[in-house]
Amino acid sequence: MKRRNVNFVLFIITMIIFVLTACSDDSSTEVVEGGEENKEQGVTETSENDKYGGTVKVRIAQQPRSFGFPPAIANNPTPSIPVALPALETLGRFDQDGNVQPWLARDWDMDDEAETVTVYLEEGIKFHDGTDFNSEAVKWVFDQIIDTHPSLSAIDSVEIIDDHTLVFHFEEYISGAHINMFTIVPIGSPTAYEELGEEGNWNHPVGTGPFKFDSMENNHYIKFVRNDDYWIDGLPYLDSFEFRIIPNETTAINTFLANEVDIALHLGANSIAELNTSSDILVVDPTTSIGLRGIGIIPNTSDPDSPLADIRVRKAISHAIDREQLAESIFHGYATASNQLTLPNSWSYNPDLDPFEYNPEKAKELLAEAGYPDGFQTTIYTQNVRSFLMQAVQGYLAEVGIEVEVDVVEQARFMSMIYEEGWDGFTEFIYYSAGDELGTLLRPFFGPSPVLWGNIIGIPENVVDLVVNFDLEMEENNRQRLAHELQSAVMEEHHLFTPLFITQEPYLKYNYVHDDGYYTLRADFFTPEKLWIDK
Amino acid sequence: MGAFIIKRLFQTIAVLFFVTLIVFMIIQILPGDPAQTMLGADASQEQIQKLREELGLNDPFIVQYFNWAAGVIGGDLGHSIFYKETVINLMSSRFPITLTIGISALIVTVIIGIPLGVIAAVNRGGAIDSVVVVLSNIGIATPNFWLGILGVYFLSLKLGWLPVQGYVSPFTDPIGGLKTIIMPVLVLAATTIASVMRQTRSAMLEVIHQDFIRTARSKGLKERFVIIKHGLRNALIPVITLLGLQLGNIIGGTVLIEQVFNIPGMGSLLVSSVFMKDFIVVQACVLVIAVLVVFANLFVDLAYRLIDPRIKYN
Amino acid sequence: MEATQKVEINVPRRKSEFQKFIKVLLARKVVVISLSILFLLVVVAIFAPWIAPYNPYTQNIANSLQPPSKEHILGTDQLGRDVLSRIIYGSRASLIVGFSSVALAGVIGSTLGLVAGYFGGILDSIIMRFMDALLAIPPIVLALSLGAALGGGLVGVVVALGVALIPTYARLMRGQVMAVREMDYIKAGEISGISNLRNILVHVMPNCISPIIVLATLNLGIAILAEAGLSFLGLGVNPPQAAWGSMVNDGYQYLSRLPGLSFAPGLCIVLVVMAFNIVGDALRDALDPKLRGSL
Amino acid sequence: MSHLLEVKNLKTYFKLNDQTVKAVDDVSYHVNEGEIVAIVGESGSGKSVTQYSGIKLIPQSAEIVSGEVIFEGSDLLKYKENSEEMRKVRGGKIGVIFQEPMTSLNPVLTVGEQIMESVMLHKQFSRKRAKERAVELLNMVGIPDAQERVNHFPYQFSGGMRQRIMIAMAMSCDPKLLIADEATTALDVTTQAQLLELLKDIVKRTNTSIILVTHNLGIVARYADRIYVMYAGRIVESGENKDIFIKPKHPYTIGLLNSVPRLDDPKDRKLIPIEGLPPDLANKPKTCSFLDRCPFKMEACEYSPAPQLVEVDKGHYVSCYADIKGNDWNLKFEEEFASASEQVIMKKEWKSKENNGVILEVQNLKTYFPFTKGIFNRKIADIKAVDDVSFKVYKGETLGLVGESGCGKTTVARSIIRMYEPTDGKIIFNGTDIAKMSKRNLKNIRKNMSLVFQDPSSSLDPRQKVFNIIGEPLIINKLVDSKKELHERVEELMRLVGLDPNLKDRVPHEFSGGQRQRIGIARALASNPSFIVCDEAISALDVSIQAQIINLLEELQEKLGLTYLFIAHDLSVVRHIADRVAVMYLGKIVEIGDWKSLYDNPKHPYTKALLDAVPIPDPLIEEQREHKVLKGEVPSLLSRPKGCVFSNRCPIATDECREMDPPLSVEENGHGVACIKV
Repeated sequence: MKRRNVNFVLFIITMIIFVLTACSDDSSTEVVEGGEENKEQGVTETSENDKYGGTVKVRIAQQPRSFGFPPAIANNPTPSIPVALPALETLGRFDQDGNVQPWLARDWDMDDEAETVTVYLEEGIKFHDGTDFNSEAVKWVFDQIIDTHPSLSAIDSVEIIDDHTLVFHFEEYISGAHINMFTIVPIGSPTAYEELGEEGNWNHPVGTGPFKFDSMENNHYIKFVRNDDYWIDGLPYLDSFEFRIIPNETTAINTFLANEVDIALHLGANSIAELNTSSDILVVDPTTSIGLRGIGIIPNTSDPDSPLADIRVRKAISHAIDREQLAESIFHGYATASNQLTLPNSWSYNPDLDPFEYNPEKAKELLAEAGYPDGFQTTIYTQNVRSFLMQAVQGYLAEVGIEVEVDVVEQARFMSMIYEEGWDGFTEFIYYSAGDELGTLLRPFFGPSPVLWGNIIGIPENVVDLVVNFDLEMEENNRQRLAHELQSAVMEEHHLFTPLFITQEPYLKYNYVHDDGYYTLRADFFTPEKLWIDK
Repeated sequence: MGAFIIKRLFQTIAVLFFVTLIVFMIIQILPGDPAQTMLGADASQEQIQKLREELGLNDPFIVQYFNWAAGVIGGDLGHSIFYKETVINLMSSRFPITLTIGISALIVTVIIGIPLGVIAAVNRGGAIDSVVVVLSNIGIATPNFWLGILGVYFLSLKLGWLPVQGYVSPFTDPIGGLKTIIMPVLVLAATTIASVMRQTRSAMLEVIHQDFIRTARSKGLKERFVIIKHGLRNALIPVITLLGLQLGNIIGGTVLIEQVFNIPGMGSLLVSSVFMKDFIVVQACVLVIAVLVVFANLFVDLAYRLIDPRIKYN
Repeated sequence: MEATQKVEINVPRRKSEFQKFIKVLLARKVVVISLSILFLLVVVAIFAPWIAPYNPYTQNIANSLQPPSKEHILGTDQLGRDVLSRIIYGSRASLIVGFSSVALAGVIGSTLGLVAGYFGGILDSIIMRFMDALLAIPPIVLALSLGAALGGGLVGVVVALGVALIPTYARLMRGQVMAVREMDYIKAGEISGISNLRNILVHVMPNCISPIIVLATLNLGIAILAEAGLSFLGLGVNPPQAAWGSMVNDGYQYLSRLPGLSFAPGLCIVLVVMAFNIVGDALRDALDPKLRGSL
Repeated sequence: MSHLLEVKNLKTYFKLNDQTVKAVDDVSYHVNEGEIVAIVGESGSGKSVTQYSGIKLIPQSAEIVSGEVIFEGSDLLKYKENSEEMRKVRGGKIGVIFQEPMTSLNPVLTVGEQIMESVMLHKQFSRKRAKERAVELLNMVGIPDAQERVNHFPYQFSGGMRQRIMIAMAMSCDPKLLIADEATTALDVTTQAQLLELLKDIVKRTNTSIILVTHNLGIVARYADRIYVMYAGRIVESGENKDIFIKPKHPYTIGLLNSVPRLDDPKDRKLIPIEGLPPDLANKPKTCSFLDRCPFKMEACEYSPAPQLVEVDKGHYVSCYADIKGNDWNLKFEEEFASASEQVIMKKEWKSKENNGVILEVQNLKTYFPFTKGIFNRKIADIKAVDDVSFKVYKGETLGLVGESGCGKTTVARSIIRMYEPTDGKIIFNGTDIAKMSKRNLKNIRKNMSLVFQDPSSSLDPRQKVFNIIGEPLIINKLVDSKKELHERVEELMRLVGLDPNLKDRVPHEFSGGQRQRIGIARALASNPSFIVCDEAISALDVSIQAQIINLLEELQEKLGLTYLFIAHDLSVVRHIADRVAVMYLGKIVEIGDWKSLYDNPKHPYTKALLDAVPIPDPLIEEQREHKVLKGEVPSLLSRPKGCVFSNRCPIATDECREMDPPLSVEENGHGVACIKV
């Protein structure tokens, strides 16, 4: 049991780290295709034949660790997955509601009792190297991964029933654990691996996808060409598909403006807001809520001498920050303010809690009550990408007399602070989950054996218990009750941190680009098989 | 001459030794465990230990250094954890790009900077001189990344003359390559042009007042002849020193310029490796850049000999 | 002994060295302007709290990205802070980074150069080869790797730039010391049996210092430029400290709408660096025209 | 007959910082064909600018205000600076030999190339022919192996050789006029003689005219036909050679002649310096510019405008009011001189100081420097700068050490005061051998010996006040107990050397060259030494100032009982000041003796050659002297000839000389010579 938990937690951490490292600005949410996209589609009717041809170039912010070797991709879904998916496909995909839908797997059965998942594969699919996509290939991929991959090691073994049927045996079976195996494990050709070796395969995907890998240059571009033998007839539409790796945001914007790329991902909200003026450019604003990327600030409450040990002080801080205004000005509306772990429209949101509205007067009162009428000094540790936000927070806290130093630290230092060293004052707090699963959300920080933040500050026992109970609970209503209790314990009873908002990840494309198949959840996904462009 | 080259090579080796030491030390003073940072947070203790072992991080500093240095001498710059490639492989595509841009910038610097400096010196106090002086002052004071940003904004976005970013080798696609390379090279060269212009101007002004220029004039030579044949050749000596020093600046400049124009050269490799904590690559990049500069300086020293026969080595 | 020489030669007091120096220094208008800019810079940096119309850290997010107006002459930034006030405070970062890194490099580099040049021998060889090696790593590259190692922030930037600038001082100082050591007045002291320490302090150092001052002045500009470059790469001073380099970078995204956001601090960099360079050149010419070309 | 060159009322002014410096102020002169004309004057008198004005080789800040320069009938001033016509004259018709052989040739071009470009331009020779011409010219000026050396770069030649190349270049297009601007000043006396003879020879053969610009009166007396004396931008006196030297009329000319020691002076002649400094040319008084320094000024001079040149004799012009007054002014001058001379203490009859006892004895001193080469700076040879030198210095005397540059005289001096570490030998000072003494022990000895340096500007710390400079030895050696004492002592020293103690807070730069040398002397005297090494202590000074310092040194010796080791290259000065003289050549003493027997009866061929080479500022004597010129050049210390070091240049050397290194054999009267032929 313990091991599983740790591994699962580690998976989440992995994701967090990649969010932390992402060169793009803070932000990003849930979603499949944005609403605007759908509207625009209705306007022009295009015949199927007009969709063929052309090349689409997509700006991404950083070179993925690997986009060819399935275990490496699964280990580092962000930013590997979106780059790998044009060539390597997964067994399933998320739909608009965040549910997993069949893809390479045409169907599956889940047996809670037996703790198994039986998977039925699509037939007649071939890898780019001409070998067959079958149970053996899938088993091979999973065998590579389950021993090393933290979250998938919940899978005990993979059993081949026939050429296109497999049974996954789970060691421990918790709610949502199967999602990963369907969505973040890309299936590559074992033959190609044998030929190329791990290093050769590393950045050379050989899969079943609509595009075949063509060429790449580290930190420059990754190019795919049309897979003429794609298993869905008539797809893809494009001749080729290219990623351009442009870390610098301003360069990226310029590149996009000069139409040297057609889609620009991973841009900061302010850049997007700035560019949201041209009629040629579409801002795709994902709005469906099926996952969370939350940002807050978390104090170190473990030192009893620190003012932050006083819950009144912590609440005062939450009252001192105008999160609505922040969301509007810093994120230009591409983030939604929230006073709890989830958004107000979520089932897990507890409507009975103090909204912690922006109220500096009240903040000052609380501070005075706690014995700090003149405020105090403290520090917020942040990383470069979020320094701007933390400066804004700093400004708000200054108004109620709390003098904050914003210390921008290197990622390595930041990691070591939240892992082991601890910190005085605040750090930025990033939380992340698929869906509104408070269990998966809070486990790494406030669960029974937390590895980040919580292991330094010490988490109240009732919070830990609630996290565990929530995780094991399968029944809907109970889950909502537990979620509300959890929100209440974390936010009202202990006020462990100050939530700011849940962010979205808008991106830019020109209006001649259609059906791009980009969506983000716990990771970004890019499924461009139906992508087409106006001539 | 032969003895000089050998002596100079020995000196170069001493310098290179210190270069490796410095480069190695930069990595050593990094806080935290490089293995942990490289592998990221998902790494297990075993993985970290394995990497530590692989990187020799458990050995004493001296042993680590000599192992690393021995590898470097044997042409093994290490293995990038992030890219899963040997560093040599990683660089093989980037080094030529940076070199192409750097050398082009150097050539542009020489072609533009020296003649303008000479013209300014000859017309001291005149209109051209004033323009050159003002331009060189501005050129030296302007951050090159800022100049690049302005260039992109006006030349690419507003006027659409040149591409915004990227790199196409001019050797495979002359026209496209030239288009991508022209702005980075000019921006990169701007500062060095300014310095070279200034240096040439002041060196020329100095040389013009030398006795031998008076001698040349006393022979009734044409003024142009006096300036070019007698003046410039002597003025070039300090200019070459400066060019040698500027080489380091040009290579340093590529770090910023490659960011601005998103060119996949050594500079962007270095920057991305710094941010990805791919220390092996950082180490290798700094080393290669330093070695390049060291050898460039060696070359400059040898070039002196061609221009100035007085330089008696030893 | 009695004084018997009957002629006591009275020299008309010539212009003192200092007066002459000032006269040469201020001969050109552009130098006077540059000095005024620098003077203004220092005044502004010191008296920033009294000069700045607003607190540079006071944000008014609702009022962000305002175009220039009467209230905010240069407009406001993303957090609604007054850009002019931030530029005024930004002069502090530039000056602190500039002066501290140059001071660090100057002290360490000059000392090393002094030791190498004065004592010579194997110590000299080792120090200078080490300096050559350091010099072989372009400052921005060294600062980048060191900065990454030390973490960003003011201290990291200062140390990184300081280290990167050391060799230029060491080289210059060594050359100066070696030249000065050959001067007869040093030998005169040595004949009298002067101690090394006294010789260094009384004779060698004072006669080597002026090119160092010139180099320091020129390096102030270089340091400010490098700080801007590091800011551009994301390794600059910590926010919310205002620094021109990071302001340029932050403001760039709004170039078309609010060019001042990025133009104004950029212009400040150019102006100040130019002023430092011009003053440095003028200092060099006034202190010792022979140095032209060697610096 | 029309003159080859006639300059009329030339005025060339410099504009410097809103000031107008009247460098050439209304100068007229002429040169005839085949004539050697000398322009004499001290530095800053405008003599060079005058020459360069005509061919417009003046700096940009200079402006020719008015005048005519008529050369072969046309006014050169009408030509534009870089016009075709002007360029034809330059190099083609007027050749110039500049002062500094080290900097006047382009270092990065071969000497052949530099000669050829001139020939190709003016004579339209092909490259091949030009090269032949270059070789021919190099042969003519006495460059050995010209065929090969035509491809060498200037740095591969010695100073003397470079000056020969300059001559070849100037002569390359057969000019009508040669301007030699201090062409031999930077050279050693024997080389100087070689070159001047060469020039004279050329004039004779080609009928070229020469303008000899110099400050050296001896050269003028020996070579010039006519002389123009310049002072402060004007010509103050002109005339035939003999008129100027035998019947000088202008007080400045007279002053110059009186301030310079001559090889044929009586030993007791007191040098009479010209006091004061030349006027600032930017603020030149309207009156006679020599007024402030003139010992013969009359009341009328104070308010009269500057005097014009007036012909006082046939072809002898002087600008002085004393002249206009008529009377027997020449006689009057002589009287004035006599009374002026009485004011200074007459030097006593010379007497040998050998009985005073030895203060310093140098035995077999060797100072070698390693010559390194190759990768590891391997020492491959010794540079024997001083090779087995022995001599004694007696208390209270002045031992002169003479020789040409590179002969090792300075190394001897510096080895004695242990600035250089002697390789071998003994240096016995007051009975103690200090050659190997530790630095610590040396400190006590050093109080008793000090050094006066050659260059007064580099030997004084520019950042220190005079007080600190003079006081430093006192502080280091703890010779004073209090601040007050220190001040008193420094002031005393300043008075002693003739400086106003009120100036003690000034820095060296605020003093003139002569005054700076006084500061240097005061510093040398501070620790109250008995023995002072004067290392070329007067060579960097203008002649009129030299006399002041020589007089000061003599007075101090008298007063303080000092012993001097006086190192100099000027044989006349050494003869004037020294009791005994040692002559060095290539690291060895070739001859030593008391001044009288050495100068009157030189034995070593080198000493003889040296003395022959020194010109005497008296045309009558010069006329009678035989001008024997020493051949060849001083070899490098690394390629020292076998046997006698002088054997390869010696006119009387035989094979024997080339095998055996002659010892210094000393006769009873102390006159020693290292030559087997005498």
